[in-house]
Amino acid sequence: MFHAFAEAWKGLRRNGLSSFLSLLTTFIALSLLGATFLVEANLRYMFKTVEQGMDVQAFLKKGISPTEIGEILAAVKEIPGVSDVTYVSPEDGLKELREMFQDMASVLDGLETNNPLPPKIEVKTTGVEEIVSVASSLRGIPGVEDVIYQKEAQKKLEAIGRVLQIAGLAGVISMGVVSVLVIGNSIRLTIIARRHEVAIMKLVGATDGFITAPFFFEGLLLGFFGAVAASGMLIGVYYWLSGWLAATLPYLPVLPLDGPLTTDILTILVITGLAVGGFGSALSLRKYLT
Amino acid sequence: MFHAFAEAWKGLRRNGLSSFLSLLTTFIALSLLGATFLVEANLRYMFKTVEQGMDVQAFLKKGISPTEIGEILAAVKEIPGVSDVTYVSPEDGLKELREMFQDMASVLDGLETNNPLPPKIEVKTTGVEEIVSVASSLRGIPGVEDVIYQKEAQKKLEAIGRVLQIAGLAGVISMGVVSVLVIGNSIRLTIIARRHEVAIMKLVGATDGFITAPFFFEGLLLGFFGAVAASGMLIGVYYWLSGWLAATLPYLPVLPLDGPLTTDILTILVITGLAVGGFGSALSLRKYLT
Amino acid sequence: MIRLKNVEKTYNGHITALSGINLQVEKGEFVFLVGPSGAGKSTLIKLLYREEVPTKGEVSVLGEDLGRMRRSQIPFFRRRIGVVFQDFKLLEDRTVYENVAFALRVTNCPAREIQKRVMNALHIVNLRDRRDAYPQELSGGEQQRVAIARALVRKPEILLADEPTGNLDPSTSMEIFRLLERANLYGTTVVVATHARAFVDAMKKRVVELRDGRIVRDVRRGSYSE
Amino acid sequence: MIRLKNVEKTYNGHITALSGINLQVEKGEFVFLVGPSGAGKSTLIKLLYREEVPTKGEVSVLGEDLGRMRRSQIPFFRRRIGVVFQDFKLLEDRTVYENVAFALRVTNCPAREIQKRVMNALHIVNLRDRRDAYPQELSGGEQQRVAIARALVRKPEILLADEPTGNLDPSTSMEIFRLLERANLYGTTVVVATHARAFVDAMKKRVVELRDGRIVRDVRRGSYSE
Ligand SMILES: Nc1ncnc2c1ncn2[C@@H]1O[C@H](COP(=O)(O)OP(=O)(O)OP(=O)(O)O)[C@@H](O)[C@H]1O
Ligand SMILES: Nc1ncnc2c1ncn2[C@@H]1O[C@H](COP(=O)(O)OP(=O)(O)OP(=O)(O)O)[C@@H](O)[C@H]1O
Ligand SMILES: [Mg+2]
Ligand SMILES: [Mg+2]
Repeated sequence: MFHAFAEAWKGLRRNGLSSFLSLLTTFIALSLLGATFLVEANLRYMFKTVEQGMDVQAFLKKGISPTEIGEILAAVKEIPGVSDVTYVSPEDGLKELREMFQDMASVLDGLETNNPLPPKIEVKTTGVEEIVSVASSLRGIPGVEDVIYQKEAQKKLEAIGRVLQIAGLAGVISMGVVSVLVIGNSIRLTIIARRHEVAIMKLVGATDGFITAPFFFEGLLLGFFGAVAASGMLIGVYYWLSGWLAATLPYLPVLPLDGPLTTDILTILVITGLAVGGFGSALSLRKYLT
Repeated sequence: MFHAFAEAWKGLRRNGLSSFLSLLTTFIALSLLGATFLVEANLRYMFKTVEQGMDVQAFLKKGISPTEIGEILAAVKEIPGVSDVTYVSPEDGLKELREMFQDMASVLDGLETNNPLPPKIEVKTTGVEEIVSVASSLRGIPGVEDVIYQKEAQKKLEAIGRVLQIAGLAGVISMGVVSVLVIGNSIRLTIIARRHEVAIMKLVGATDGFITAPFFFEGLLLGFFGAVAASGMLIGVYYWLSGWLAATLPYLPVLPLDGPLTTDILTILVITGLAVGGFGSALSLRKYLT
Repeated sequence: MIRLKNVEKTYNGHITALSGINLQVEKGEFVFLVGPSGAGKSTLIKLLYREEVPTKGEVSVLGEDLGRMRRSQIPFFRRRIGVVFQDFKLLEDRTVYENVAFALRVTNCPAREIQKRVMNALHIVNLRDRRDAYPQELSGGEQQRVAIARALVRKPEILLADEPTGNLDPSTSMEIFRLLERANLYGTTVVVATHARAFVDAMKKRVVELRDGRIVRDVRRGSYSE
Repeated sequence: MIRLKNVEKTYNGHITALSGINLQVEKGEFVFLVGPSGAGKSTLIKLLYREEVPTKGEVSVLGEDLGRMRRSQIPFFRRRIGVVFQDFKLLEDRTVYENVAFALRVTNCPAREIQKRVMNALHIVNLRDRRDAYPQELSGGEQQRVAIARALVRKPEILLADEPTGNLDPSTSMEIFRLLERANLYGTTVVVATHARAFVDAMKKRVVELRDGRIVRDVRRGSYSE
């Protein structure tokens, strides 16, 4: 066991340049896998954020009394799928409009004295799927005049959400396959270059395990170092990029670089690296063992 | 020459599996390069579209006469940096608003009879950089009351534009480097596996050129087929994806898959493939030739 | 110890390397395998350590029926046999010392023991000084002696040597043959394929002559040719 | 034709393979290079076709000063020389035919001519039947004969042979030496490093003996040892 490990280390050192280039290949392949994972995680996160921002608006009778409003709010909170309710007075509504269209503020000038906006409540749902049922429940509440929500947007978001999930998974998986192929091929070629050595070892009475072990450990080391380097690089770049994005596009929701995210990347890359490196070399060898 | 080409072909066939895996590696590396290029081209296109959609609005005196409007339009067309001018009457303005906020249509109900909107002209500029100068020119035209444009958005777009250009180029270049490294490494390993053959050829009196040529052609063939396969795959996927996007997110500007784009991809990938394949193998060989 | 019954070996279905071979070698025997180039000497030796399996017939060595041997048992079987390969088969990326040590490392020989035995084997073939050289840095004869040292270091029950002196001068060859003879005296069964007429004639051992894949002569205390 | 002046060759700065070598071989000579394993025979031959360059001194072959030869000239120089390598150096991934043909392909020999000459060379070494085999599918002696055919096929001005019969039986060896002698009669200068005492003694050619990297004997019509 220790012997095999020492042999693996010697093997890597003996073939310095080759090992370095294989490491680089592993690094590149795993970086791509990690980057795809990060993009996928961010898209999912963005979608989640957008989804949570989605809400249903219910316009109330004009001149409704504060007590009635209180009752309505209480009733709305009971509806399943509702995560939050806010009351927006006509004055607040006008302010909101003004903020949304600050550059066209003059358009709204005439409305100040003669506010045409009805009082309304904004209802946040727990997810896109709940919007339709919440809206219909809202319609049943007395004092609610009209209920609006972005039907089209809702459907699209649902569709995009589904597609994102599938595409993201497909992306990560296919990048995983790419890593496996690229790393595996580089290992395979390394072993081809040593096929004579392997044949000789067998003739001298080495067991398959004895021959495989150093290659296996070599692959493990390669995979491990490649994964750690790739993780380090990605985390560094992500740290810098997310800082830059936060400054430039403050409204863009970016997954924060916290413990779990770091752990995820490290886990994915190290496991892929070890698995491909170790089993890649073990499997590639089988051809020359039988 | 012909002999070298025939040898190259034989070499590829002789090492069937190895050649196939090298081809796969080349394919993967070039696909990544191509995909990065497509994403970069689309981001640039999106940005261009957004940029072109950006405009300056000038509100005119209320109750302005059609002749005056005609004069103003003529004057505006003279301003350098202006690509298009449209007149929007108060009624058109209200319609526009209604369309933009169809879900909140009730908000605008009160405005029908008492339209508070001033007449305005919408001016498109040839690019973001022109907005500020066009706006100040507009202010000097008699009959123009107020000029508005998205100052913040303009600055951000300019920044994003610059960043996109740099990041996109950096992305394409680094993917190019990745391709070169991954393909180059796989070629190098293939040559290592044949280092004894190369040494023998030299001893028998083969010139460097005679030894290199088949490897060079082998690399070229590999690069070429890899590039064509990658282009084919990318164009297929792009065709499908852009169709899907057009259906799902009609407002997202997607670069159409036309002749120039196809040519661009093919050119980039084939040139990279040939260059890396051909020179990669020639350069890798040098070590074993001297 | 070694028994071949009606053995036939064809390569690629049409090249007959051996046919109708019946041969029995007892423990402690010393056998010369002679015959012209391409007669099948190496093929016969390859059958004995199971690098090749016969197309027909039975080969049993050290009490094991090689045709029935499980794949996982092969390495353990080979450890009981020392082989000097015709083309040496040294590990290119290891030193002389490591090449010889490798034969012991595959068994579970303790490190101290390995050192002692390897140095001893290198001493016997007169290569102690070159122990840190790589095979490519050795002369043809030196490489051949490394191969011999590797076969001897394990003190095998059977020693197979395929043309062990093809690259050695007469006096070094003489030493090697003496070495084989001494190993034989200590009980090792020895089978040597060789073209070294002078030594075969001088040593008066059992001679088995192959020709076109058949045994054409098998005499005790024989000479290279009739 | 071949002239070495005060040649010294050390490997890795400390292993002296040759020292103080002065040797002159005229056109049409036949020279045996003998000496114990590790004496420096192969190293001397390697200097002659510029696989190695001397550490000190001058080597000139076919009128060319090998120390001053431009890299780009080496292949053209080598084409004028046929070499039988001690370790054969056959191309593993080509058939016997292709291995021999390769020596002609590197020159601009027309295809028809190649076919004729290769088949003729294979006939001489008795390997026409095995022309489509790969080197690994050949016996040791057969591989050696392919190497000999490859060296002969170019009808070289100088033929260098490093232990060309180490894997051949006496009668095949005899044929090979006859072949070398015949080539020599047609004007080829021949240098053969060998341990084959019986043939050296029988052929009565010039013998150069090396020992520890020095020339210790150089006699016309000599024998393997004094
Ligand atoms: N792997 C193989 N594939 C095909 N043919 C083979 C293979 N190995 C050996 N042969 C053929 O089998 C025959 C016997 O070969 P073998 O190596 O046993 O001869 P040998 O007696 O050892 O000859 P030498 O003295 O030249 O080493 C030869 O004709 C050879 O070409
Ligand atoms: N590449 C090398 N690196 C280091 N030492 C070498 C190298 N090649 C040869 N030597 C050493 O130089 C000495 C002479 O070697 P050479 O191959 O010339 O011997 P030789 O006379 O051909 O012997 P043999 O009859 O065994 O083939 C030997 O001691 C050998 O170990
Ligand atoms: Mg043999
Ligand atoms: Mg030698």
